[in-house]
Amino acid sequence: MTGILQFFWDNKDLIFIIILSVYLGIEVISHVPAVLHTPLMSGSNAIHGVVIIGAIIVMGHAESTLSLILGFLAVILGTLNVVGGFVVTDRMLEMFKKKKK
Amino acid sequence: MTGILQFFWDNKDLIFIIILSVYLGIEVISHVPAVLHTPLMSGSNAIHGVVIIGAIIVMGHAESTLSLILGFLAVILGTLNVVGGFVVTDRMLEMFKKKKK
Amino acid sequence: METFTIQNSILELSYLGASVLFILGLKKLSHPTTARAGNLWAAGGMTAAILFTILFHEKEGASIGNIPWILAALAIGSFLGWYASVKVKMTAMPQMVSIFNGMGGACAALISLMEFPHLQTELALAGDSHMFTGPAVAILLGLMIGSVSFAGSMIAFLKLDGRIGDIKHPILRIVNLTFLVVLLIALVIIMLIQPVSGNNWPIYLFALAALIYGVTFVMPIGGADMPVVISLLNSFTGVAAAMGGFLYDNQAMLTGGILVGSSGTILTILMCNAMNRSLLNVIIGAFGGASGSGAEAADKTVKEISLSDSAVLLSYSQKVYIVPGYGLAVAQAQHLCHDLDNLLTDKGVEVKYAIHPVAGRMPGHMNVLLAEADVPYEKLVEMEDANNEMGNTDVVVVIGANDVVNPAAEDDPTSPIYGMPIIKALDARNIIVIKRSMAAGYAAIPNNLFYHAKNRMLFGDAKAVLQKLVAEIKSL
Amino acid sequence: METFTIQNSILELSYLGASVLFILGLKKLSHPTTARAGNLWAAGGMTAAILFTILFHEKEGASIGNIPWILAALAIGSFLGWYASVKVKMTAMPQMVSIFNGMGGACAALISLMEFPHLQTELALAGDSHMFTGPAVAILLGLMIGSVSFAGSMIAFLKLDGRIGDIKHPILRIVNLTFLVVLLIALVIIMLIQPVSGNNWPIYLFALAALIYGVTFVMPIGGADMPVVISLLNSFTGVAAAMGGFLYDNQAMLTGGILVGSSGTILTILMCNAMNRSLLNVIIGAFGGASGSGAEAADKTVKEISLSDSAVLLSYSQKVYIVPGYGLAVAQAQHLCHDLDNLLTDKGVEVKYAIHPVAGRMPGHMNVLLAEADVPYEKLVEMEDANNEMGNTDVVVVIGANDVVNPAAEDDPTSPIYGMPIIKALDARNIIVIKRSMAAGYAAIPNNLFYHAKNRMLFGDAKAVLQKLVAEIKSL
Ligand SMILES: NC(=O)c1ccc[n+]([C@@H]2O[C@H](COP(=O)([O-])OP(=O)(O)OC[C@H]3O[C@@H](n4cnc5c(N)ncnc54)[C@H](OP(=O)(O)O)[C@@H]3O)[C@@H](O)[C@H]2O)c1
Ligand SMILES: NC(=O)c1ccc[n+]([C@@H]2O[C@H](COP(=O)([O-])OP(=O)(O)OC[C@H]3O[C@@H](n4cnc5c(N)ncnc54)[C@H](OP(=O)(O)O)[C@@H]3O)[C@@H](O)[C@H]2O)c1
Repeated sequence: MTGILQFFWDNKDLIFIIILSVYLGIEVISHVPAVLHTPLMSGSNAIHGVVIIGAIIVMGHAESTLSLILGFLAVILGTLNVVGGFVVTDRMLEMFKKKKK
Repeated sequence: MTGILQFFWDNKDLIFIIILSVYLGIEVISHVPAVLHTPLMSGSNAIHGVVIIGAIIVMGHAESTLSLILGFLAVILGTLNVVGGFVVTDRMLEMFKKKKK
Repeated sequence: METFTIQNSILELSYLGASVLFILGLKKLSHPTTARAGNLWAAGGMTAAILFTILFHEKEGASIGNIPWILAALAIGSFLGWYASVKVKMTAMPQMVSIFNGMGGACAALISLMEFPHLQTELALAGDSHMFTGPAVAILLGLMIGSVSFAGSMIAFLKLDGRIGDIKHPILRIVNLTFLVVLLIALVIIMLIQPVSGNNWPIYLFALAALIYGVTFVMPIGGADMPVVISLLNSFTGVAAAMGGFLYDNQAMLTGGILVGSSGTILTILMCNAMNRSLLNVIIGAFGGASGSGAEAADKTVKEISLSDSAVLLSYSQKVYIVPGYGLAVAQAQHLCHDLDNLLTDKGVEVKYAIHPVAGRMPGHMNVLLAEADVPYEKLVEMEDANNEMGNTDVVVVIGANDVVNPAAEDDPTSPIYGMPIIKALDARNIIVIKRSMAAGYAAIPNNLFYHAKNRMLFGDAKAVLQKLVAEIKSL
Repeated sequence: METFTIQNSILELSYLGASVLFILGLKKLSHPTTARAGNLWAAGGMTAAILFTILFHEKEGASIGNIPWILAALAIGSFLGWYASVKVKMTAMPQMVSIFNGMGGACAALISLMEFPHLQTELALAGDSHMFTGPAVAILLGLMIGSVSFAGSMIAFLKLDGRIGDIKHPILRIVNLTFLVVLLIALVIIMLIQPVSGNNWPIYLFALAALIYGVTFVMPIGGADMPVVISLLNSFTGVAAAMGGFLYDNQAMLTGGILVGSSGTILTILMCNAMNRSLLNVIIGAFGGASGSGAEAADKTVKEISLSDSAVLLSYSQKVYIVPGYGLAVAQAQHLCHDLDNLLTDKGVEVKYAIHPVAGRMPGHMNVLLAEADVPYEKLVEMEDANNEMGNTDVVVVIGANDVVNPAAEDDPTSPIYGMPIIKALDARNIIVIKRSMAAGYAAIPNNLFYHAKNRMLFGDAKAVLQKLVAEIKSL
């Protein structure tokens, strides 16, 4: 119990930010029309590509060749996620461009 | 410039929480129908009565009689805001109770 | 920053819970079916935050003292608040909300007034040569915004209660702006003075100036716009509460205040949108004035209808729509309106009410007014639905409404209300308008509906006319 | 926790900006008119976060090294990602999204694999006797979720691309559950081992198990449900990215990941709702199967129509609605469909398309399909609007659609699709259904529309039938 309270105390701002973000994520997309489901999925797919920052950090501080190689791979994969995601979403949305609601 | 960056650094979590809260406040009520404008105003009016916590803290640590008296007054005012606000809102909403949307 | 203790952690947890309840409460408050629950959720969060503060708050190791006094204050405040809210007439709700809002502002200002000397001693002990610190900013802003909100709310209350009128004079706008600038300069100056200058007069003067600014800010705004102003002042008080949150590093105060600040601002804008106006337009207090089509009125003739003809027309109709407006509220004729409805219903006429969202002077005004007269909810039809049924309505009876049935909103692009949705009385077979004269309504523009071939005027005070009309129908 | 430097502060500021852009981008992405801008905003936030990380990130005073390599990796990834997205056929978009999602998952897993030994040495130096710490939880969860997401996405891709079929066996469900339990137990065990145990095989085994679980999780789910699964895996990857955010105390990763995690979950649920199913129902892979009205089919007769009769009927109509469905996409007959449309339009027939939101196998499938065949957007009418016009439509041509026109959704409460909105083909004067047989569609339930007196079947592959029909109309 004390452990949990201590953990909460140490991370209270972070926990609050997470709660707010979770709720905001829900609120923000809750009125999306069905026809945008696929582009929205694809766009948010690109956003989680932000994990690439972790890959860059690992690579930027890599000490062994092995971690340099793995990091290199990770950065490529992350970039694929980011760039591919945004470009594909843009292409999809181009299809809807004249649709007004 | 450094001063601002320092300030940002010291309060970054807080600033982020504020930004998220501002945005959440906007998102959460942005689909309210006109007929609920008055109860919503009244309900959020009650919520800012949370300032009463400050009054309680002041009073709880008051050293002079003057601050005790002023604190006493502040707590009464704050309670008026909170209790009155919620009760009035409830009464208003009772009026709409059979209205479905 | 306090250090970890179990108490502190539990307190923070309760604040987190309260913040979440505030958010969910606001969310629920904005949907008709869940609004009442939302209000309760927010109230639950508030209760928890207050309770846990009394139980667990610590400052430099000392827990909350003076508990009997605190409880006494809470009891007094609760009783007064509860009593006032239960006794107030439904139609006087906006006044009540304004008073409560003012109390919150005053509370925030008082806190700042008390914390200022504390901060002074603290900074003096630390040997600071000026007060330019985060807490000082929070205290001064809290004092300023709280005072403005308090004074402004009181004026709004007095106006709504009809105790003072509008004081419109171009010079007030300049006075206003000057005061605002002076306030901001004073804020900076106070922060530059030495912590312990001995006397506190600068801050008292500052508070006084803020109070005066609150008065001059609201004074020139039209009484009819008070609901919008109250909503704006409400969001001000939210910001003042958030300043307290900064000061005490208190999550509940911070989130609660910020939420109200931001949602209140949006709500204010939504209210203005519903009336087809901008916030600036409301504050400066200028509605369009004479519209382009004003001059035309002179050539046109208005047809009146007698009480007996009205009685006959209504009694032999199949379907009647009543369009209530501000005049009905002014005349306090809601009960008579319900009598008319009952009488006609007994004769087999289908009677319904077409409710425009901004009819009256506050959102939901007509709902509250008619609910007071026990009109069943099923009979209150929302604008869009009512408009769909207008085509097969025999008579539309417009009682003390004007702008909300003004066809200029649809066909005159130069009209200041152009684009506002209206109740399409013109689609019905006959129209009867009950009002005292040809005078304009809130938007101060002429209404061509009154000159339409389908329309008949029944002049007089709504209460008097309805009384006679009811008597006439009974005697048929 | 790093200490204040100007660089650090700028970096944090850029992360804050990126987070805000992600939020606003998501918001805009969910409105038709702003969706494209929203995508750009999010991309802008991402670019800023990456750029500022390279420029300003510091770890224990050391800034980012190996910059040429990093730039090379970024260039390679960008080129491949861009090339793949530009070349992919519109109808293969879901596969593409699935692959990209898998890449993100793999990236998260790789990061965890690399950070684990670092953490081991760190903790060993600090003399800890086990790995039970916050960072370890973040690393292991990131590894697990990332791997599941990677493996699952690859299977989803292969299924959508038609390279593997469904493997449905009740035993898979048990295998699945067992693996999940084993994974969670392994997670706890790994955290209890001593930091430097020398060899890393437990974590490799753990990663392997997670990969296998990803495969067995997606394997039994029907290929048609892949869009929903991809959305779910998408939100998994979001959570994996958020774990990275914990690990590096990185605001951008944290917010970006959490946002995708929560909005992705809601999106998944919304997608299920649009098909009138629950998420559990999709994952367990059971649609209603035979509905109550299945038996009735035997007694009823189906009327066919000849090609020449169809040609005449269509040519002499005033208004024709085409209802496209999954079969049109399978047959790749969208261009022929457009030819038919052009031909009829030239003859003065008004031709429009009624688009059901879940026609096909992914949301927006029909929009994308018809856009590919250059059908003008104005002709694509949304379900509700199309239904309003059905009453004065002469012929509805249903091409390869089935569930989306099944009247059971409206009149058979025992049907698994009861309550799903449908295109009300029955309201039109004549109906022609083009499909290969009487076989059921995605929901595997019979369709009484086919037996209705108004309806005529035109059996055959959509492409072949349309080809002949177009020829027939031309020769009229
Ligand atoms: N609901 C809100 O939130 C809100 C807030 C602020 C402003 N507004 C604005 O207020 C207006 C509301 O429209 P509305 O049609 O309800 O009212 P209105 O346009 O203000 O018209 C009210 C009419 O009632 C008549 N009247 C006044 N006292 C009367 C009495 N004792 N007996 C009979 N008639 C009487 C007046 O004409 P006579 O003088 O000839 O009798 C007047 O023309 C809109 O312009 C709206 O934008 C609304
Ligand atoms: N849009 C989404 O996001 C999504 C995702 C997953 C599932 N779903 C579900 O998918 C269904 C979509 O409904 P739908 O009406 O579009 O499709 P459907 O109900 O699956 O029916 C498609 C019909 O097309 C016919 N067909 C197949 N190949 C054909 C060909 N080559 N030529 C002519 N006809 C052919 C089939 O009949 P024959 O075999 O007799 O030819 C089949 O009955 C809904 O149940 C929806 O819930 C939608």
